[in-house]
Amino acid sequence: MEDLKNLPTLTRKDFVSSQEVRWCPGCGDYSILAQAQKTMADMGIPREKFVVVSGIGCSSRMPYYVNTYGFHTIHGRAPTVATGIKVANPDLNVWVVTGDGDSLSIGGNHTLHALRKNIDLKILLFNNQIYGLTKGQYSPTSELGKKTKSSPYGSVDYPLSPLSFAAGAGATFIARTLASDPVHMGEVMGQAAKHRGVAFVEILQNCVIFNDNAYGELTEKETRPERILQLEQGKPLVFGKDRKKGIRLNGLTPEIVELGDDVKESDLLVHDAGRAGLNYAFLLAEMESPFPIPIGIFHREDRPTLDQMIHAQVAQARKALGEGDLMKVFRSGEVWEVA
Amino acid sequence: MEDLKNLPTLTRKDFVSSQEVRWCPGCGDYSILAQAQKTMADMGIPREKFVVVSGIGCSSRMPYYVNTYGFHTIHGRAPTVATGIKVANPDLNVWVVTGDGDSLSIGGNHTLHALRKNIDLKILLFNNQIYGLTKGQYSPTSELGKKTKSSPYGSVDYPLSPLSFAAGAGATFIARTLASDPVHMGEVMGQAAKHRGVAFVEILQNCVIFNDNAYGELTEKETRPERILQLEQGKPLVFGKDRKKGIRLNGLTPEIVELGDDVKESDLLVHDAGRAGLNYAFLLAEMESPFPIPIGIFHREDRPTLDQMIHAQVAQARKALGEGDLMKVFRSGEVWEVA
Amino acid sequence: MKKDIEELQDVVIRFAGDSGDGMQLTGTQFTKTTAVLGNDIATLPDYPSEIRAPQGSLAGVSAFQINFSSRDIRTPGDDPNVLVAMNPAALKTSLKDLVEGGILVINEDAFNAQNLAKAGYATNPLEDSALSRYLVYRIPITTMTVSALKDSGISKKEMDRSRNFFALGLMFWLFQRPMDITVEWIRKKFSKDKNIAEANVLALTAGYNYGENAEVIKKHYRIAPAKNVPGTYRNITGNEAAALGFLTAAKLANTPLFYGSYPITPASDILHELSKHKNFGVLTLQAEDEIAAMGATIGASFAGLMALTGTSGPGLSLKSEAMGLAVMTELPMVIANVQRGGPSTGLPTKTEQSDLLQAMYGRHSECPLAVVAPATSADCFQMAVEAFRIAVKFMTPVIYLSDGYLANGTEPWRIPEIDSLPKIEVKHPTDPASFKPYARDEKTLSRPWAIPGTPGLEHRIGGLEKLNIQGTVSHDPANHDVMMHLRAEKIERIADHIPLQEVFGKPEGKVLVVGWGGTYGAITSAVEELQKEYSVSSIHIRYLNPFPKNLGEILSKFETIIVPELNLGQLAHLLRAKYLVEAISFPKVQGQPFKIREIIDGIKKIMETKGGSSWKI
Amino acid sequence: MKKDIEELQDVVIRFAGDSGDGMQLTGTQFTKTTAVLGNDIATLPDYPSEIRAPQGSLAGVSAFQINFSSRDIRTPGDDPNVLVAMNPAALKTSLKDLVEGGILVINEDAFNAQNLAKAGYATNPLEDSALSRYLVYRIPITTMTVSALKDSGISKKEMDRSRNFFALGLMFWLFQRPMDITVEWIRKKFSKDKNIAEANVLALTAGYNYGENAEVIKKHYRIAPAKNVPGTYRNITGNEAAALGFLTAAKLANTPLFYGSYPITPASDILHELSKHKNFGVLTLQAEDEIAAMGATIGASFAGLMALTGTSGPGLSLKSEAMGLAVMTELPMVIANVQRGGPSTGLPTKTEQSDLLQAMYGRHSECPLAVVAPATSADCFQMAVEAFRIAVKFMTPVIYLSDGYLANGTEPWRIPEIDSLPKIEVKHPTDPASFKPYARDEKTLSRPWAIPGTPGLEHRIGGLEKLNIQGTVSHDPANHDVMMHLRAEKIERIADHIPLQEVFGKPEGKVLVVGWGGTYGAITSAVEELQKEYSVSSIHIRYLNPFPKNLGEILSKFETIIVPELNLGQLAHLLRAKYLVEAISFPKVQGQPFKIREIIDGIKKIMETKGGSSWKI
Ligand SMILES: Cc1ncc(C[n+]2csc(CCOP(=O)(O)OP(=O)(O)O)c2C)c(N)n1
Ligand SMILES: Cc1ncc(C[n+]2csc(CCOP(=O)(O)OP(=O)(O)O)c2C)c(N)n1
Ligand code: SF4
Ligand code: SF4
Ligand SMILES: [Mg+2]
Ligand SMILES: [Mg+2]
Repeated sequence: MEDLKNLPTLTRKDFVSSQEVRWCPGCGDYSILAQAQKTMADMGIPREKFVVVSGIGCSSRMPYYVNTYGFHTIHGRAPTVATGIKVANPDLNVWVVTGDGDSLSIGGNHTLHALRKNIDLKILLFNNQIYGLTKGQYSPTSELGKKTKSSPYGSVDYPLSPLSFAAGAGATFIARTLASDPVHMGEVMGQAAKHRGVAFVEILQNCVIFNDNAYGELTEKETRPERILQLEQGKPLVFGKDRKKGIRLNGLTPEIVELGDDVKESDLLVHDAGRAGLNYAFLLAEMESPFPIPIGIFHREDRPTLDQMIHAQVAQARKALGEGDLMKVFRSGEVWEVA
Repeated sequence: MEDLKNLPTLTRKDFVSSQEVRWCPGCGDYSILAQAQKTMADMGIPREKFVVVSGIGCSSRMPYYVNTYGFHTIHGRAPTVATGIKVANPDLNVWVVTGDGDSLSIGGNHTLHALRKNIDLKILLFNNQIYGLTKGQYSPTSELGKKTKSSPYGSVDYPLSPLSFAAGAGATFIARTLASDPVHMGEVMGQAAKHRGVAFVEILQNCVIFNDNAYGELTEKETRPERILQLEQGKPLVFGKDRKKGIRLNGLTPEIVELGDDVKESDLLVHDAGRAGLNYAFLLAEMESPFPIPIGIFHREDRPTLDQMIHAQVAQARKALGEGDLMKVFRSGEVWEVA
Repeated sequence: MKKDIEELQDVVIRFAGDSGDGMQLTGTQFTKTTAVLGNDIATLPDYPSEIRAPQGSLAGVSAFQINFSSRDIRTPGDDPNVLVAMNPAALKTSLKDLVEGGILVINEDAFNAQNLAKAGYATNPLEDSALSRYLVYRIPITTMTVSALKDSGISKKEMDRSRNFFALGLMFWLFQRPMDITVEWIRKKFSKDKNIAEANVLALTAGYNYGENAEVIKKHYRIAPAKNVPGTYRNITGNEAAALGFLTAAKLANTPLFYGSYPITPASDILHELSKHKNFGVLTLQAEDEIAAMGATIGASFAGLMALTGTSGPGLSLKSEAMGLAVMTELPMVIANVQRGGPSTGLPTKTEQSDLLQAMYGRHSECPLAVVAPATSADCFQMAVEAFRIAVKFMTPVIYLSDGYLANGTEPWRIPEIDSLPKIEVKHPTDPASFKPYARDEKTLSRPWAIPGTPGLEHRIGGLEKLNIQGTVSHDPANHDVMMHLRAEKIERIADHIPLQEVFGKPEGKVLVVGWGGTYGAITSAVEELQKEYSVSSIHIRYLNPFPKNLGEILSKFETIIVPELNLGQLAHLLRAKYLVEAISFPKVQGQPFKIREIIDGIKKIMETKGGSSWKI
Repeated sequence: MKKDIEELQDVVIRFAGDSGDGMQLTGTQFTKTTAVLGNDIATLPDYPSEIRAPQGSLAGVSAFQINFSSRDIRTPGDDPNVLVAMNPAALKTSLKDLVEGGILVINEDAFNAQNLAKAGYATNPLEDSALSRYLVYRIPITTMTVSALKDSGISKKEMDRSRNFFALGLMFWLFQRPMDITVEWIRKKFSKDKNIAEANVLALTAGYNYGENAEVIKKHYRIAPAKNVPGTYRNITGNEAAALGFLTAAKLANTPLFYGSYPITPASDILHELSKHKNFGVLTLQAEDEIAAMGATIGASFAGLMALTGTSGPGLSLKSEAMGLAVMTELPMVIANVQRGGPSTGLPTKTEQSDLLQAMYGRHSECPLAVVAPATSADCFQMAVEAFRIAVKFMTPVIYLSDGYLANGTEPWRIPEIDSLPKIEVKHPTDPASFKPYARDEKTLSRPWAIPGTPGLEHRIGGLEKLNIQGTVSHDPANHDVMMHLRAEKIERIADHIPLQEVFGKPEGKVLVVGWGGTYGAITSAVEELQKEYSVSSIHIRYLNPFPKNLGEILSKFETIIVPELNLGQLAHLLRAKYLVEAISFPKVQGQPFKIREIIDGIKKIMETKGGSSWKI
């Protein structure tokens, strides 16, 4: 099927499959694909140890383009298949690729439980705030009032914040990045890849056909500095063209402040993705206009994963009881002989 | 079917159906049923305007016992049927009765979207941290390591906090109460009933058969004051036998403090369910041992409901375009005559 | 230059190009004008499943076929007489279908090395003898468009984009169609950018004039209007017709329509259509998934609305469990399923008729409900109304089984007079004294539809087995037996309230061809052809559960029964099981509708093996 | 007092009482001892769907029936010869089944006004002539238990609770069974509370001694051991047997077992059983719902494990869509479905066989997979192994269709020697040069099972239609046709690898009774009885898709085919469609298994209408 070149050091190219990429020209998915391939190459793990699992949607075509094992499952169910794979063989490096509809509409429950159970999956959520593949209906992340094919009078659904949802589910790695910023995206994916546990990465992605410019403000040169808050470990929350604005805590409520004589950097909230508890991650995840949109790693935390624990129980049972003996189990309870 | 007595003032008895109640003796569900009936009676709405919708589980048998319209649906799907009812007829008062498995395991996605969309439903989640009806498997709220029929070696799933989940979903009314405290429960239900929008009430309920005493610490006289934090609007977060302990904020992290010379009540976090944003509700929802468990109303907020908005769009369209004329729609686009 | 005019009876044109070439739009415009001219028409759009497949690739070819005629036609045509190929990939995928001697219009400009390579052509087909069997018009469409628009004030890229209007103009000339409808449409559509609008009009005219003037094109064609039933017509897709049918049913029942759905190809257009009509009081709910859509539909039905949900195969699978609840609670609702290629995700944009057995048996336990299926795109209207009529009368879920071919294809629809349609009678009990939730109507066995809000009728329903009449929960063995039989019997009794099956051709004979769903056109045309020589009749079943009462009788009057289906024999299976007749399956599972010729050949072959040469008339 | 002993061939006892009376435990203990004595046995537990239905109510009655015999028996018995009724409700629900002249043991203490009212008795049946047709032993069981335990040091309430052991002791005496096995079990079970343990032993002994001493009881009974096939036996429920079968299959394949499931009655016990055996490397996953369980099972199969999921009707409905993915990806796995009463939530704790058509057709499009069904509780073991053997060999999902009756019922199981069972051969390709994901084995048409982690075999699968051999996505019409037929053909070919159908009785004759699943015992016993007089044979189909190759042949050898089923005729439907035989359905849908007599009567009646009086032999 695929080349057998299993070179000790791999490059992005090794992760390019023979399948022609079929997204619309200009689609944000291309750049995500490239960074994912690069991240995998950088991990120092042989290609055959990767499995990329997806649901259905434009985004979910990604497995075809990555030269690893791949599974293009059904709509919303990628986390379930990925869970089966990971639990079956924890030695595999399992990625989930999904869209905002796939993961949060039909697949919301599986996403919830994969996050809660801390299954060691790397989840890339391509959030374009629209159903791309079905040609443009609003999604759970579309804004209220959005006019689409299925909402000619404007959507009546309040949008979900994927990362607030992830915090509510107790995820152990929560991050956001931009498809239009390959460098940042590459860094975030690299960190996600290193995380042992469930890693949930929201990637803001532009759908040129059905929701073009949804993130225009966040990506355009002029507006970006005002609209993006780039999180840096150990650094205060500063943003703005001249980095003269910051986020300060007022009780539990964040507020935007101008740095200057009255307000020093030391008054600002300092970014620490490793804080105990999820309150801080939740606060970041809830930030929306007029606040700048945080990107980077919101939260990370080490905890045993479901797959580890399942296998630990097996090991423990084997240690305690010895390798299972079928004949012994067959004969458990009352037995009798007929001669 | 039922008596036609439609008295101007109703009592709990009016909401008692002719069906024999079939929960185990001692089950916490009885007291929830009684308070729900009382709350309905107090609302000053005629019986026929209520619809009680449930999924499957011990808890979900409740509709049979309430003398209103009722729908005992299928496992996990109560919010969907309730949504259909409420959207079809916003004049109805629709309650959802569900268990921790029903609402958070199989039904997690529907609960999520009912909360997110702010559908005007009153959701009572009977949380007994176990699957009762299927005779005792662990549920999404069971503690890690719990030994049950399906986890003889201990559960490997991290529990979900229902209220953190609700905050992550953007719910507009979030509350917790105890089945063993009818007075508190009655108050919380009364407030939920008054809320216009989705009201999510977690009720800690004891399953005497499969998970007895799960909330022993919270309900027993001696331990309760130390383990329960009763939220009161406008009051500081104080608890403990002599009400000498309080919750203070340290940055974003709550901490337990002893009231005394160093620490005054005024240093404590003050309860306000109406704070803007969900950060405070989330913080409360995340509080677990060694913190006391908050009960009361975590969050409330007024926002147009999905059902309102859908009907508003219809009204608006009718106003703008006039009542739909089928013949006009039939003839839209190119038409031609054949003689 | 005055050119010859040839009179034709019918023509099949296929417009084929890259997804970006606007072929669907071109085809639609040609269709509209042709419809208004009074030809009978049928169309078949065929586009890739990718939103934008790679430009110039074989996977990216988008095609639109129209059959138009001066007589009654029933399908978009087996094979085109005219192929418009806007690039090499389009030529490659469609040429095999063009009839020998057919007209081939080619956009020469697109046949560059890059595009040829993308289409997998080693050599340029324009430069070898590959096309010698056709009447080829090589036209530099792009170049000519650009030069026609050089003063239009729009960008080069925008000029390029107008090339499909050039092609359309040329076709208008070739088949003697007026341009005014399209001109009007263009001006309205691009009203925000006058320059673009006028450029497109210019391109259209340039194409038309090219036909008029270019030396190479020697003649054009006329197709007289068809003699359709008098009335007002419009062109309609199956999904539009269905949406209007559901809207109409609600009107006839004087009850608001509720539509709960989750988008899925090829059903989404029903959602799109219905959500436009809020001023009819239609309540549309885009649910989080198909299960939620089904649940909400059940809730809306309980609350007294005309409750509808719609989906395609994978969604129908997901609804299975909740459909069981709908059956148990005996609530009226319609589940529209627009079939597509499967199994699993399968061929999502292709057509198939393979969900029939699932519609019948795809729920745990004995879970009977009614099933109807429209036969043509226009028939989608009527069967949508029928579905609700049955649902309400019998208090039962009804599955409406359409398919991708019907849903996306178009044909002329004679617009009905709303006042001429029979009302759908809705009764909600109000008398507490006589009310029992599972009391049964003597004739239909249906239970009363008591809705929340009615004083004194408070009651509880649900998925557990119900005590007959009372409606309370019952674990009584005998009652379960009664209820299982009642639910089945209720569906059977629908047969008393639907039309008897009609036969196309003689009511008895050698061969009966049995069809259902979107194959109607192809089967009927094939049988019509065969009837010239053989003793063949056909029936097309639109009521699939229960079957019309006279079906067994009809089947017994023929020696051989052949069932052409776009599946592996599902209707044949049902006929065999129910009537113990040797129904012979003639399956096709290629994601494509039957061609008339395929059915003719298939039936002939089966007749041969059965010794049917003696079946000539 | 020395009492008479009467020799009996077989006895049916029903223990019936309130849910809180411990009847399931009592029945189980009696069963165990009886099994060890070497009687053939079959049992049927029957308990309410409520966890604790209201005490003393009819809905709260819990019963356990055991049939034990000195000869080969196949069912828990039609009607009890002995009824132990611990309260009025139990008497009310069970008395109608007790054979005339049967023994009726009654706990007199429970017949107070309150309990009588709850059971709906207007007058006390002990005090009128209602029971005159039975041999009644009125015993103040509660009082006697309490007085026996007065010095035991336990509370009054606890004493009360021991009354079921008194009843059990009495039955042990009545049927000459030793108490030691139960005594040992009690001491182990209550090892944490010695007082309770000894009190229960005391109660047991008191019951036994009561039999020995009480004047009223004149004799007891002996039932000789049965002549079973030599071997080591244990008593087993169908669910236990299934769990051990799956465990065994994994062992035979030398591959770990994965079980993904969401709890549901009556399938949960498979999860409970398997999760105990972690030291076999079994990986159990309690998923968030059935869809997740199915998805995880597909994932585990892809990753190379023996992948299993289990559920009951509503869960099977939910799995429909994902099962389509399993079929499209042609991965091996087993879907265990333990059927219960439906539709919808239906009768969740009752048995039914009504998911057969769903197993066959309950997925959108053409989505074939294999279906097997065990015939007895012990057979659940073998069919579980068979299911995996087929799944792995043919790279296909296999549905294992059990039912509540088999799952909860018990019978003796001859413990197999693990080494005597044929290995299940598992092959995972490793050679990149020759690997093609959808290459096909010539004989089985199965594709290679290449698992992630294998260098050089990286490939992608999914739900879109696959190009044959290559396994890439394909929208090619001809390929779709090929794949649709290949998937169907692959399942058909399984018929070459399963045993031929055996016939019980003569291989040809007048009547053939055809069954499947848990009705085996009742059908076979009925046919055995009928064979004394009539030309009747029977077959019991354990391989339902595909059918055994000789099935058509067998059917053709009989004039009348009768299909008794716990549904409305699902197997009959399949036989009619496939073989065009007039299979006559003999349905029962009461949430209860067939009684032998019901089948005998039913067949006789059908024979009569068919003029079968001449069919006597
Ligand atoms: C069960 C089922 N329901 C619906 C669909 C149709 N469908 C395919 S993708 C999709 C949504 C895609 O949106 P998203 O997940 O945001 O992905 P995107 O295309 O935007 O990347 C839908 C509704 C389906 N394939 N299967
Ligand atoms: C589709 C489906 N899956 C599984 C079940 C079995 N089931 C019924 S209730 C239940 C869980 C009940 O737990 P919970 O919701 O916590 O309610 P409780 O009984 O504890 O009140 C399960 C698994 C079902 N009825 N339907
Ligand atoms: S439709 Fe949107 S998301 Fe899909 S491929 Fe095109 S641009 Fe990307
Ligand atoms: S099993 Fe538990 S939750 Fe269910 S009725 Fe009994 S005590 Fe209540
Ligand atoms: Mg999207
Ligand atoms: Mg629970």
